[in-house]
Amino acid sequence: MEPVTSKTITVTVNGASYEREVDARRLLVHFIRDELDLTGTHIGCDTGNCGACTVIVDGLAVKSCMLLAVQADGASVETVESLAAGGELHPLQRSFSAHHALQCGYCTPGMLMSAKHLLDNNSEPTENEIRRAIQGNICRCTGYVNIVEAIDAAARGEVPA
Amino acid sequence: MTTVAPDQVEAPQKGFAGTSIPRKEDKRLVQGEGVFFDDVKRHGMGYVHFVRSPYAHAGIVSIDVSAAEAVEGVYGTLIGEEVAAQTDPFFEMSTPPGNEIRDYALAVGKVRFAGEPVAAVVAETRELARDAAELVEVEYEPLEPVLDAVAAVEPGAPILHEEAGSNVVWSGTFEWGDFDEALAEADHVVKIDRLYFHRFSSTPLECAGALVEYDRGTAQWTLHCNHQMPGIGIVWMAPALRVGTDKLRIVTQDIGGGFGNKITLHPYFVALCLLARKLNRPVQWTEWRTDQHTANTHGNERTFLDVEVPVRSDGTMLGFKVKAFDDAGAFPRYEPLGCIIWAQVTPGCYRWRHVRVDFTQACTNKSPTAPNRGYSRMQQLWFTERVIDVVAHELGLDPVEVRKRNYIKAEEMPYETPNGCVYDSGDYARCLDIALDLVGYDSLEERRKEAESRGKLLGLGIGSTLDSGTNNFGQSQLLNPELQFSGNNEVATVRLDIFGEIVVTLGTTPQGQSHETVTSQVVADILGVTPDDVHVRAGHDSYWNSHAGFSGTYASQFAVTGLEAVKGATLELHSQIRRLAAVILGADGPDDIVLEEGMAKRRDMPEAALPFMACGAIINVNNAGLPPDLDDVTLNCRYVYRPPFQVPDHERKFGNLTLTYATQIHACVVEVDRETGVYEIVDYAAVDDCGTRIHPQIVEGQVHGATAHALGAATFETFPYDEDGMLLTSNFYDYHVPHALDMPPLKTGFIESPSPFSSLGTKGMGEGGGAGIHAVCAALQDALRPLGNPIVTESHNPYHRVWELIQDPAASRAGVEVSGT
Amino acid sequence: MLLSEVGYARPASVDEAVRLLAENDGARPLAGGQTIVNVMKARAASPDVLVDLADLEDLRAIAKTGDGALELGAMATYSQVVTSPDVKDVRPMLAEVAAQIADVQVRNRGTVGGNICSNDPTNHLPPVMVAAGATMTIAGRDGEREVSAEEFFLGVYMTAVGPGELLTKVTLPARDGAGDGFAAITIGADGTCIVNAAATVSGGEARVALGCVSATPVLLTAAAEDEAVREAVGAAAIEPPSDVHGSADYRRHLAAVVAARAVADAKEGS
Amino acid sequence: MRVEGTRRYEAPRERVWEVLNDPAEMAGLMPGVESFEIVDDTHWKAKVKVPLGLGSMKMSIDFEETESRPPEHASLHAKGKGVGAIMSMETQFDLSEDGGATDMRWQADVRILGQVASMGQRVVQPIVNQQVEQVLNALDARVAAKRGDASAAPETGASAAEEGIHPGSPEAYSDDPKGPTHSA
Repeated sequence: MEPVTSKTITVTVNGASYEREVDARRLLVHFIRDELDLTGTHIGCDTGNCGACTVIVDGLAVKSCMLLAVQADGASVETVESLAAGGELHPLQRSFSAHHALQCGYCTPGMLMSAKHLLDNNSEPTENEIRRAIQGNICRCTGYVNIVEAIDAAARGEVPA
Repeated sequence: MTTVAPDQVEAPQKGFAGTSIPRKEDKRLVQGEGVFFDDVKRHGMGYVHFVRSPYAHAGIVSIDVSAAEAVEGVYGTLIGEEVAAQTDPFFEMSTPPGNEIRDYALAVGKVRFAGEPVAAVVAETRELARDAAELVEVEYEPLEPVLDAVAAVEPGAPILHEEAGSNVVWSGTFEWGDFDEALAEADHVVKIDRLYFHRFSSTPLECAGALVEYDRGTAQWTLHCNHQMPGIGIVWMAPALRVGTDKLRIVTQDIGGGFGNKITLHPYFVALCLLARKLNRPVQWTEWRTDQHTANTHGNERTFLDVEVPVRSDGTMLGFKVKAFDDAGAFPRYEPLGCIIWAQVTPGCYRWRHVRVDFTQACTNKSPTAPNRGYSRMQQLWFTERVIDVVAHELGLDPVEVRKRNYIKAEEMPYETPNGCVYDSGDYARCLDIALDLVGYDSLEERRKEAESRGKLLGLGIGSTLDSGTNNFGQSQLLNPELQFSGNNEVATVRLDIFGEIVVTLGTTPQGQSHETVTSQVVADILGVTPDDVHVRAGHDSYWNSHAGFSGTYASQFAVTGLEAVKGATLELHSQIRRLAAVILGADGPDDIVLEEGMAKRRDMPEAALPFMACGAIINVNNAGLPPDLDDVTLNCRYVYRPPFQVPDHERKFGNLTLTYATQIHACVVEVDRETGVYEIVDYAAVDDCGTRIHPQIVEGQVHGATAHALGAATFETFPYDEDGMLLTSNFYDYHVPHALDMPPLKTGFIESPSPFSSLGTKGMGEGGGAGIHAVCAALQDALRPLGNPIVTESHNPYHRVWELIQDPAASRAGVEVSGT
Repeated sequence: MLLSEVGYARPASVDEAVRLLAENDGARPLAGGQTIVNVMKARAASPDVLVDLADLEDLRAIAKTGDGALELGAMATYSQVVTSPDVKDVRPMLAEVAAQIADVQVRNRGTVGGNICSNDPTNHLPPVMVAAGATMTIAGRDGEREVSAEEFFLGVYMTAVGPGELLTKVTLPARDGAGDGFAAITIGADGTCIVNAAATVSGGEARVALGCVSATPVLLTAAAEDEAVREAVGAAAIEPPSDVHGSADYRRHLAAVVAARAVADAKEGS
Repeated sequence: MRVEGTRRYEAPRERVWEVLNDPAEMAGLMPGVESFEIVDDTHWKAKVKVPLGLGSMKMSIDFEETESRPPEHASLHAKGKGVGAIMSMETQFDLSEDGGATDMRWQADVRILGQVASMGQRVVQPIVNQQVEQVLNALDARVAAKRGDASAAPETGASAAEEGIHPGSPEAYSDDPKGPTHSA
């Protein structure tokens, strides 16, 4: 097996399997946005700090700008588009809206995926645990106040229908 | 987070306005279904990568794009020579020498800041465009850079713009009241030799960019972009491109934050227009974070020298004198407007009558500046707050008492400032009391002792700010009497469509300010429907014919300009529906018709009702036989709101520069580790008064965000350059913005002092005036008092700066002097 | 963003990985990628070939050995370290430090091996490994060799791992009653370190490794007392870099402070 | 940024000078030289692939010998271009005899411009120190090799001239990576 500069990968995204030929240098986030046209996943920096591109890969929240698409070969990826699959908004999505946890909405998809990763692993997070869970997601609009409240309310099941 | 409502709040007006209804924008945004510029694709589009200067200042000897163009998959390139041949320089607003500056879409002849675009390459993929950009050979002749505004105007300084012959963009003096008389009256004069407000920006999470299409048949460009001020954007771009404004169609939907940083994108966008036309294909440019930090826009950096403050022994301050040097960066792209916009808040929140300001703005070899949340007023407000705290500190007065003594009082509203601005309403002292209650001011001394016992120094600081909204662009004439700008305007169109849909289009370009939601509240209340019945188009499209010269979202004005336009258009529709219904229902006249539950009903017999659907159908598709006096009824109503402004007095530099003044008073409690200078904000309160609140939750969200920006700027966010003019914080590692763990517990309060100058009682808000910066500076100065009384003279105070104040308090005190004691 | 063209291979065994690294000029291992992918985005430095270690499951193991030492596979992620019972048992401080690195997403991908092999001066783990007296196991074509942490770190982004070699394992000795401590001054809560220090205290003696003040961790030993530690830092005559987050003087001052705090932390932990 | 230091070579001054004054030899001292071309007596060009731990940085460098006083002094100007980086270096050295040995006093003013300068502020200086250190070590090796004392040459038996020294290879370093180098 010798190094290649492009290869065919198979990735499951939001339950659907995709087979594509990709350059080894292509970042997962560009594969998701430009090749699968799932534009809910955003890009806010070029150094892996902002978390706008956060997706869940094989159950773990990761920054899709810090992975090559070829590294996701054989993996299962969840993006923000998976949250309301079936038309029903996810409790976190309803809670973000109810608590005004988003203004421009650009960081929101990544923020939601980090929050989902938290609640998938910790059903009763403390405020500090919530803040630590979104430490890797920058929001320039809200000061995080309402985001923390929204995640807390969602964790406690106190979300309007 | 705690929120206190004051004892007696004016009762919110009935209906949907005043209630926090669910946001219309959220459903798409929480599902990742918003449409941001980078989400838009076109068949055959090429990706643009800019070749940028590694030098802060250098001549361009040659540019060779042949190797780049030879790469397979590369569609073409653009260089400065082509730009200079095909476009005219962007118009400059200043007087000589500033207006001699020639600013183009790409560097022509020389580069003036590191990161300045010198060429552009278009290719099949993003990666390939960058590969090819690396093959563009540019030969430079390095020149000495000048990196400080004060140094830039000294004789012998390197000149950025030879055609101007000077680095001065604009300079002038402002004299209001009688400062010499004030000096004579004073018991003390406090002198501060230097205060410095640093360079930073609110760095919206979505960077700039656009997809630009050129239609050869109509010679028309369409820009799918995130420009936040399209009205003025087009005014900059069209003449440069030598076309009429109608040839530029600007389309935005969702914008990932702006904060002013997306107002001066015209140089990049003109380059994209030229490429789309040259290559006859859609071109797409996405700015990356490093590009944005190095070469988009920064907030204005300002140095205040030779400050003098005449004070009476009772702590009454009579005014101030200062020499201000503002750093515009390499090109004055929105400047020199910052040279006058500060004057909207000349005396801050204070009753200072005697002011002398010598203001100079200069170019330096750094990124150009542009409006940044709190634009130019924030710098002035920081200055006034520093003055208050330094004077109180030096004269041994209580900062709270001094503020209350010098604040403009509620009963004095509306209050005319020394330069003719009219503060519409407000109660600063009451806001301060609420803020102090929230942070437990009464127990402050006990908490100091308790902190001391843990080796920590505790301090309290206050930040009093104004958020002046709805510009009178006539203020530009105080910089250059020749400029033909004055007043302001905004547009809304409200239509009742075939099936009874109420459709609203706005001229604004929201970036998170919830215009769809707030608009629907106002329309619903007037037409007697629910916000769900009101369809507000997302974003901006100049094809909607729903914009005017000053359209956009900037400078805290939607709650006035935007909503007044919405209200005006909706009232007109209201009247047309009633006129139509009166005829159809055989009523005596429009006054006999009421609108409720989506129907026009006869006042005297409510069962005689015409559903909006019928109204829409009749006018649009079933209009035979309508009486001639309904000829002007279209149910499609466009209204342009113009604030009641006069052109200011050029001679006295006097007049009303803004319509409304929201207030934010913040209180901050810090604990400083004396061993390291590391400090923590342990308690924080922000009290807001933006008049009547249409959507309290949204207002509060703006307060949170403005506070976070200010705290970030006060502690970690700065754009410093090394001696070669290289930016040292070009990404989010070194430019640390607040993360979730960095934000202190935030308490908020509010009062509502309705504006007498807006029909809804609203005031523009959201910028916050940088209150957090002022409060942190004051809190640090208060905390460090026991360690030799250091004076905080800079707006940016990272740990190492605080440690330096602790190490050498005398150095910070050297520039402060009190006479007459 | 937008990386240069690069070769990619995903070997199934350490031997194959070592072969690929040896046979391809400019080949670099790709572990979690949380550093190298960023460097490639900037295109400042570009490897020609990435050897993705993702399939080398053995390298993900965290285990306690018979003699009570802690073995960390080079591919063990920070998140694994944070939650590992063996880490909590043998070197609990390591879990606490790992939990402070960057953020959840980075901890889910970033690896122990990547952290110490990149040896960015602001990284958390190099000082920890030096203070704890860890041993690095390096695989090459001629088998494995072991290098002590003290000799492992050679410069910024440079370690004893040579061409055609691969770090496979990090071994921390049993504590034997020693206490571990860590202290840092960071840019924002849990942000990038301005100065950090790790300490291991045993029998009243402290081994302190300072981070961020030199190209490699600076090791010093002193009596585990506040004054003695501060004096030892002074005696080390470090020449820290100056940058936007702190002058050399500030870092020099902080070095003594965090060293003393790390030792105090270690004494609590012992 | 200014880096300077002194170094002692167990060889007569002429031999050290020979190495330092021969462009090809000089080129051999630099890490990762891929191609080298002598333009004239005082000008030469090199394409280098500076090995950094995480990958290598490609640069094309133009050299100009600005002063040469055999056998004790020479100064050199170098200007390099790489992706996102411009390097400019003024360097000079003075050789003095001390018995059979030679003391070299050297200094270099290095300026890095471009994105790399913006991003790598805290690491650029140590990296420059490391590169200088490699050059000095390689010089050691060459001087020793000329003495025909193979044992003092790098274990690989290869001089930096042929391959460049891999940053990861221990022989590229003294135990203290900063060696005699200190910065002002």
